[in-house]
Amino acid sequence: MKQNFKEIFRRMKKNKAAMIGLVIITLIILTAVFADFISPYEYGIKQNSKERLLPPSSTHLFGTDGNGRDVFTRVIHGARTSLTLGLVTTLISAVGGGVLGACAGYYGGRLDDFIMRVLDTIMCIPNMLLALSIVAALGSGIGNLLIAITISNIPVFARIIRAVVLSIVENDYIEAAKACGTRDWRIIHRHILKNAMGPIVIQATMSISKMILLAASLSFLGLGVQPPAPEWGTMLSEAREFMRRAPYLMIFPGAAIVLSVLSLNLVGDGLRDALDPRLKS
Amino acid sequence: MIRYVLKRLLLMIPVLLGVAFIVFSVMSLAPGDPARAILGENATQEQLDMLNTQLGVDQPFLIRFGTFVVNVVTKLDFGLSYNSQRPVFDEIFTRFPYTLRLAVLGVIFSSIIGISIGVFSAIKQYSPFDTISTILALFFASVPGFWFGMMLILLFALQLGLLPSNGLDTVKHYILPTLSIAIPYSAGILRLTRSTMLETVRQDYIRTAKAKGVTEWVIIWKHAFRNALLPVITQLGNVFGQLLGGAVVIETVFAIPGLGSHIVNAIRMKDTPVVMASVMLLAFFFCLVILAVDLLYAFVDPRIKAKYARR
Amino acid sequence: MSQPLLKTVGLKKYFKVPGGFLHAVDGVDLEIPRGKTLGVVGESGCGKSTLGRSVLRLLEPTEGQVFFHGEDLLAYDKKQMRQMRQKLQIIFQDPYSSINPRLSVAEIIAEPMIVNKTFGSRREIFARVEQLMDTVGLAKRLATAYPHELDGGRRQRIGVARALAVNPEFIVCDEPVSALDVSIQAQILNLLMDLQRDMGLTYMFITHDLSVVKHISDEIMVMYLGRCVERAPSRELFKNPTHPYTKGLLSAIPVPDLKMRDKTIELLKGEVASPINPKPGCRFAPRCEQAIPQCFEQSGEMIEVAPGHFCSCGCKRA
Amino acid sequence: AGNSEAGGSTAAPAGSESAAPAGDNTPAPSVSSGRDDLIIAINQDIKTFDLMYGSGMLMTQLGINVYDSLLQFENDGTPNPWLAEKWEVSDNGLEYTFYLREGVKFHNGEELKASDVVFTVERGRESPKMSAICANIATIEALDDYTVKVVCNEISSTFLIEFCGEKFPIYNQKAVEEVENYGDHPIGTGAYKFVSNEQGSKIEFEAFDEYWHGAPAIKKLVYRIMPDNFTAGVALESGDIDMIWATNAATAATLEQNEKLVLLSEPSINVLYVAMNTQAAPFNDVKVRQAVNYAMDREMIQDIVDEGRSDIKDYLPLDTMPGFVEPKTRYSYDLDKALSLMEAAGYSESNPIEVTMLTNTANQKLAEVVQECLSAIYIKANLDVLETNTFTSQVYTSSTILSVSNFNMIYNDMDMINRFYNSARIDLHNAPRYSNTRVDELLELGRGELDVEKRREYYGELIEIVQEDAPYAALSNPHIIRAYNKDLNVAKSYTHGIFMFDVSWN
Amino acid sequence: MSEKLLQVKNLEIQYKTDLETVYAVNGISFALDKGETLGIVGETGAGKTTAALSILRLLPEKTARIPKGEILFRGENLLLKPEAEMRSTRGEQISMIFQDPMTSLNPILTVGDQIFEALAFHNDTGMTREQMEARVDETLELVGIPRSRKRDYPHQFSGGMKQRVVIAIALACEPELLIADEPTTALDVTIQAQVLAMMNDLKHKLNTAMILITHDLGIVAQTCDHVAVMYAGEFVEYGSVFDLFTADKHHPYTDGLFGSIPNLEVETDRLQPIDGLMPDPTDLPSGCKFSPRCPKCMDICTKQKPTTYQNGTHRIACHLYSGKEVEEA
Ligand SMILES: Nc1ncnc2c1ncn2[C@@H]1O[C@H](COP(=O)(O)OP(=O)(O)OP(=O)(O)O)[C@@H](O)[C@H]1O
Ligand SMILES: Nc1ncnc2c1ncn2[C@@H]1O[C@H](COP(=O)(O)OP(=O)(O)OP(=O)(O)O)[C@@H](O)[C@H]1O
Ligand SMILES: [Mg+2]
Ligand SMILES: [Mg+2]
Repeated sequence: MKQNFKEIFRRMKKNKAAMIGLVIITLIILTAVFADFISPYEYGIKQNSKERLLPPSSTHLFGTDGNGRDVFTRVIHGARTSLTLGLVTTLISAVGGGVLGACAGYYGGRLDDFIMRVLDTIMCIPNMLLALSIVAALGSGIGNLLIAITISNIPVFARIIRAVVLSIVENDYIEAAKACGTRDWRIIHRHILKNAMGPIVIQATMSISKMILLAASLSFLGLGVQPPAPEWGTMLSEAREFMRRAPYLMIFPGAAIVLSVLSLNLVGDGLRDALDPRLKS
Repeated sequence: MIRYVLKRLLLMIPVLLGVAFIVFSVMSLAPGDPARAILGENATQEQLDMLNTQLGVDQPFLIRFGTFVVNVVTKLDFGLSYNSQRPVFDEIFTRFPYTLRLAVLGVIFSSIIGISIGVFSAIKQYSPFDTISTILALFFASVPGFWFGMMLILLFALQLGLLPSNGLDTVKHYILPTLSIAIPYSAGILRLTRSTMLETVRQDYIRTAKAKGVTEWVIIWKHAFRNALLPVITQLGNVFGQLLGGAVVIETVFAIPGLGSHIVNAIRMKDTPVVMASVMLLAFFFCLVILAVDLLYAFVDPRIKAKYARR
Repeated sequence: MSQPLLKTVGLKKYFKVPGGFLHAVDGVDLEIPRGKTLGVVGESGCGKSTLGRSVLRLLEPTEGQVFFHGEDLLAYDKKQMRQMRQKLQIIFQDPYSSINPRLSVAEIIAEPMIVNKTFGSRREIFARVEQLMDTVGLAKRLATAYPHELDGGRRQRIGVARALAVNPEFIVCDEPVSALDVSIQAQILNLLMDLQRDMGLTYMFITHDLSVVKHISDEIMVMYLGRCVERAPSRELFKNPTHPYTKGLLSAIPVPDLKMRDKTIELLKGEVASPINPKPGCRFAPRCEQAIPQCFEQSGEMIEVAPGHFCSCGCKRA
Repeated sequence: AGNSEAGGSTAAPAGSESAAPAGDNTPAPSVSSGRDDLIIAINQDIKTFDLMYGSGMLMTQLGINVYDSLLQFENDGTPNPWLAEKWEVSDNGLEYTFYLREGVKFHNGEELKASDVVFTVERGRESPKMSAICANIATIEALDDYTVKVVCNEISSTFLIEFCGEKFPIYNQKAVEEVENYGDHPIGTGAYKFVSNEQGSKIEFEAFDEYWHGAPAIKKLVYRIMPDNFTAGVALESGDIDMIWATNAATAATLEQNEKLVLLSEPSINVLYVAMNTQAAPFNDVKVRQAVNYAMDREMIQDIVDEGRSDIKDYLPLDTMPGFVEPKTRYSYDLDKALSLMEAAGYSESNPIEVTMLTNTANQKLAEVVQECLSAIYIKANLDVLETNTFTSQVYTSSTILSVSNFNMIYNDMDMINRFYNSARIDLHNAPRYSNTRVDELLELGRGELDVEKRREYYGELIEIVQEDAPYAALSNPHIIRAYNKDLNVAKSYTHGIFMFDVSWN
Repeated sequence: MSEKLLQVKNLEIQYKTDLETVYAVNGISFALDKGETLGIVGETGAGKTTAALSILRLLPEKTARIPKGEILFRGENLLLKPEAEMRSTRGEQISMIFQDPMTSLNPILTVGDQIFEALAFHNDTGMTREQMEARVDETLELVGIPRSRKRDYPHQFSGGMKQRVVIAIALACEPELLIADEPTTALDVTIQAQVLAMMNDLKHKLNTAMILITHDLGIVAQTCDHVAVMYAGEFVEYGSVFDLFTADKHHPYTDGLFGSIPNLEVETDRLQPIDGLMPDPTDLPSGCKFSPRCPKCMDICTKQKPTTYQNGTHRIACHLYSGKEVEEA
């Protein structure tokens, strides 16, 4: 396994775009981790009615928001919530969707029908509504937001993974594994999911941005992360009010999202290629 | 083929029932009662009780669900909106056309933009065009819809005064909302088109076509693109489904009386009949869209058609 | 006569397909003595692979029995079968799709041992992997390589090593050399024969390449549309083909010999009949030039035309 | 309580004398700008035009175009004659006699009769919204076509406001009985006839030429539904619409820059507050509650939450409420005092308070500021932002310790605060679960008293107690902000809306 | 002697990727006349397909380079032709049957369409639609598929039939040169026999020149006039079929190939495969490229490029035979 990581990284190093992405996202993550040391102001609560809506300057790198808070500080701290949100929901829904999709694809038949109909059902309920209902049912808060977003995302993964699995089970190595008496779960995770990694990774990186944005649209509806914890999506929605007076309020969290998404996608593309030992160069 | 369609239509029943059950239970489990939402902050307890009894929300869950299903199945009656006391379907059907039109336009434009650019950047893989379009796509995939809508409004409605900023009265009114929907979605379609095209142009039959001396254009659109279409159609189906119920933000920003924002309001007001009916309607359409997508597969790919025919 | 290692009686495998039942294997009886090779030849789609898989219970047979060491495999429950699997292995045609591309060579070969918990420690497993790689002729340095870095021949060796990992007694070789070019094909065939000699393995060797099958088999079974049409010791079959299909098959082999150059080959005419709900009668009858009306009504029984040489052709019988 | 009160019968004859109704200056119908239509943005749909089944400010606004009530109240609570030309209150304060204006026409051509008023009350008894008001009405009868007599169960100082104000529009019996789907085809005596309602999109009215008050200058009235303030702002600036019925401070700040627009910023009936659960730790300690009151930086709240467009408040009732007495106990931002109170209560840096603070989506920003203010006095308030509906169902339960929200003072009378302090309202409106027998008593007394001085006495005592006990920390009274085209003449605006016949083009 | 139909001179082809350069074809030369068949045999990865694709200029644009060599078709150098002209050459004058019939047909177009397309793009004579349809029917029947099946899709055909469709496409415009890249590898013997017989027939009928790439010496013996044995991008041996099957001198690699096939006539206990594996095409050995595997390897072989021995049409590139030496063309 150690070998594998090294190997994957070695392959990824050759992909310039992926490396740039990796550097950027690492920087963003480091910023998030060390936010307390980096940020010039105490985060979150510190508000100041005298310093509202100041444009970017040397004291306030990204300006201040409607509550007189330093936007730079909030963007840095927002990375925590937003990235966690994007990554955790993606991870859980990828795993959940992965397992469901893999089972549906691998066993086929009735189980397949059942799983897919259930997922259809969830998919039939529009994303936003599902999230809204769950948040309405369980109350808002980041935990429930996570659940909501995750559930709405599971069918998407499941569908894609099922399709991939269907093509993988055609391979003889699955049969070879069966011939050795390998148990089903081992076949699924070691032989099937491992080979479905490419599409999963790509879907996952795309999904991270979708999740952050879904959280943002939920904050647009007032269902986002609990304040004052800054979160990029919510910051964007809050900045909406000041769109015309203080456009920079939107630019910085927006740029943070775009940058993370861009770099994550670059990394995702690179990772997909690197994970696939078959791809040359 | 017809048998297949019938079977699929039949399979919609459990799905719709499932949707109904889930939404109904969520609506019942959610805290807050509709009477409070309707009567507002200042209501007294008597008023609340009175209204709740009138609305029938004090009955046990299963009975309410049962009644709901029976009414829907036997009379296609979704009841009255708690909130407005109007028949739910009247309310929905005044709004649904807007949503449907926007969704259709959104899908059309996002596919036109996404597919054409996607195909082109696949052909010119690694060219500056490809790089730029990929970056732009990722950019548009990561800006929230409302931002885009608001920028368009500021630019075209306020600064230039070219286009109206709200409502859907004339053709002109459709331009900005359609763009705000289409562009972010086209980003996803673009990426998908690009990757499937890259996959397809590597296939042997493309080489066969080239060896026949077929022109580039025909190879791209007739041979490669049609084969790359399947995943793109799936994606378009998903987009369509999402747009049917999900363009809430765009509806709000452009003051469009669509279904999305109506449902959101209904959820907030705990207006179960409205939520039920709208989601069921959406689910119904979504199922139809999925079915249409599957039938479109058959139209595009004769192998799939053969599979359906045999079922 | 000693007990055969593997024996099937009336083995059938039908697939339920939209048009009805596809008779992929339709009543095959065979016996393979220990340490011998049975070659199975036949047109593409005639059910060779299905037969191989049914024998190993990778597909559940519809009907019939499979005796291994005289015991009916089909009567085993899941757990017993899982244990039994160590004795029965398979090597696939396609060295590309039969090897998990995400695992390294060592991992692939170790996999059956890990699954069956044959060896306790990692070290033991690794030692065994090295030994196996040596046996099949893979250099040790390839242990950490990934399949895509290897050519078809080496990949096929991995397939062989994987099959050997659990010390099987019987191996189904499902066209193990069809995808390889002649020189590599020769290397693999030599390897298989060496292993048989050294370890007393028993093979069921599926192929449609007749020169290969002749070289490796002790006995050959010719299949047509799910049925065995002719079975004979390999030299006898080539010397004295009896069934019209076998004849057609043999004459179709291009021989690297200029003498045959201007000789016109007798081509089999017509397409293979559908295996879905086949009509009664000899399956080959629609393409058979010597077919008589009886052939369309009644399917032939296997008759011993020479010692150990069985043929099902109705006209011979008449 | 034998005397008839000042705003009652004494004012009534004055009203009845003048043929021209109460509005100080009736705008002369003008034709100068050539336009006689008006497009107004409102932020949500109207669920039903049957006012007995709807709620909200917006409903009232649309309602007063279509319907009239018996009386018309000034912002300070002064009643003016409206459909009732005059009214009398019996000496025991339980019987009211209303004399209706003659010749008032409903939109369907019917004339307003006393029977319509009776019908309205009878119908109101059935409706969830009016039933509470009607519950106090023992009998109502039409003495003749233009005289109605109402007998109350008990004396209520708010009876006039509740029963005669814009919240109690007069329906036409025939219309309700004959029109199918009445909720979508309202018929009243108001200045505008309902034309159509395109749900979610627009609502159209046309001037009622036979309006008893004179035909309005604006002939065609359109309400466009624009849920988003930004959109409405852009639409107003680009001339798509002529007026925004109510916008928010942030949008107002942008619109302010535009010289072609007028911003009308007026005190609303909305009060922002913090409510502390007086029955549970730590807010069962009065010192802590007072400390919270002192810790509120109300100026910051004014700046951040309302961009300065609000009035700072440290007590709940509105100054305009009849019976209002300015409290002596006041709270201004004084961190030292707050800290010493906290320390006296046993809290310190090392022994802080940690609580969950509920709020609803509309007040999130406010809550964030409050949160910060609290953090200065060792209170760590974890915000829980809920959907408005969910919030309402949770905030009055005993498990809620701290909440931030707003009230609409829908009745302009001191009795309005009854619901905030009365122990009988615990679990319903009394979020702090405040219970004080003297306060309960005083609330009853004030409500049952029609004499103004007496009421001021009761409420004066009451307000000192509740200020001292501090179950709430009142924060501010945000303004209602209307924005409209400069060419538009808005003669008068009420806290409950604008009468559109007061509006005309220059 | 009149001008040859196809002349390939000293062709070299490389695949350049970021990391490495694959030397796929390293200077091959041959000529072909009308009606002649050239067989190319050799191990996997020897560069057979690459060489064939280069004639049609179908090599992947991004990676493939042709640093040296000429491909003269009727005297014209195809490598210098503009793409548009090349397009009209493809299919009309030179066409190709690809390695795998299963994937060479577009799954979503009817077979009729796919044949029709080839005609439509080379419609110099101004055939009407009907005429072209008629020609499609004719071509289909030529390869033994009833015309009624032209509206069918590829998945409705068996492997052998698909291969025949591929051949029909290649033959639709009656090309002067047909390149068949392992046309039967994916088929079983009975169908292989049918396909080969048919191609032979057609060749005689239309007098088409053909390049036949295969692993199977049996097929070579049955169908080819000339044979080239390819190893690591070079022709190690070239000659008529008779040279190859009857001459006594052979390149050691050719010997190895023959030794590898199980012989139906002769009983052998063990096959005699060539030891070792193909050299890494990114890093070819110096001197003779076969030297590391050659059982008769001499000192000189590892150092010096082999000389060419020529006997009539028979050429062998090996140090073993330094009799009649000629310079490479
Ligand atoms: N899972 C399945 N479901 C339905 N039909 C099947 C299945 N597997 C095989 N068949 C059918 O059974 C028949 C025999 O297939 P099988 O793979 O055994 O043939 P084969 O002789 O191995 O052919 P080949 O030489 O091409 O490998 C074929 O007609 C095939 O289409
Ligand atoms: N597109 C490509 N990019 C890089 N290298 C390639 C490419 N195509 C082929 N090669 C390499 O070029 C060499 C020659 O390949 P080619 O396909 O011509 O061999 P071949 O003789 O046709 O083999 P086979 O018998 O397997 O078809 C091989 O080493 C192969 O790996
Ligand atoms: Mg097979
Ligand atoms: Mg090749």
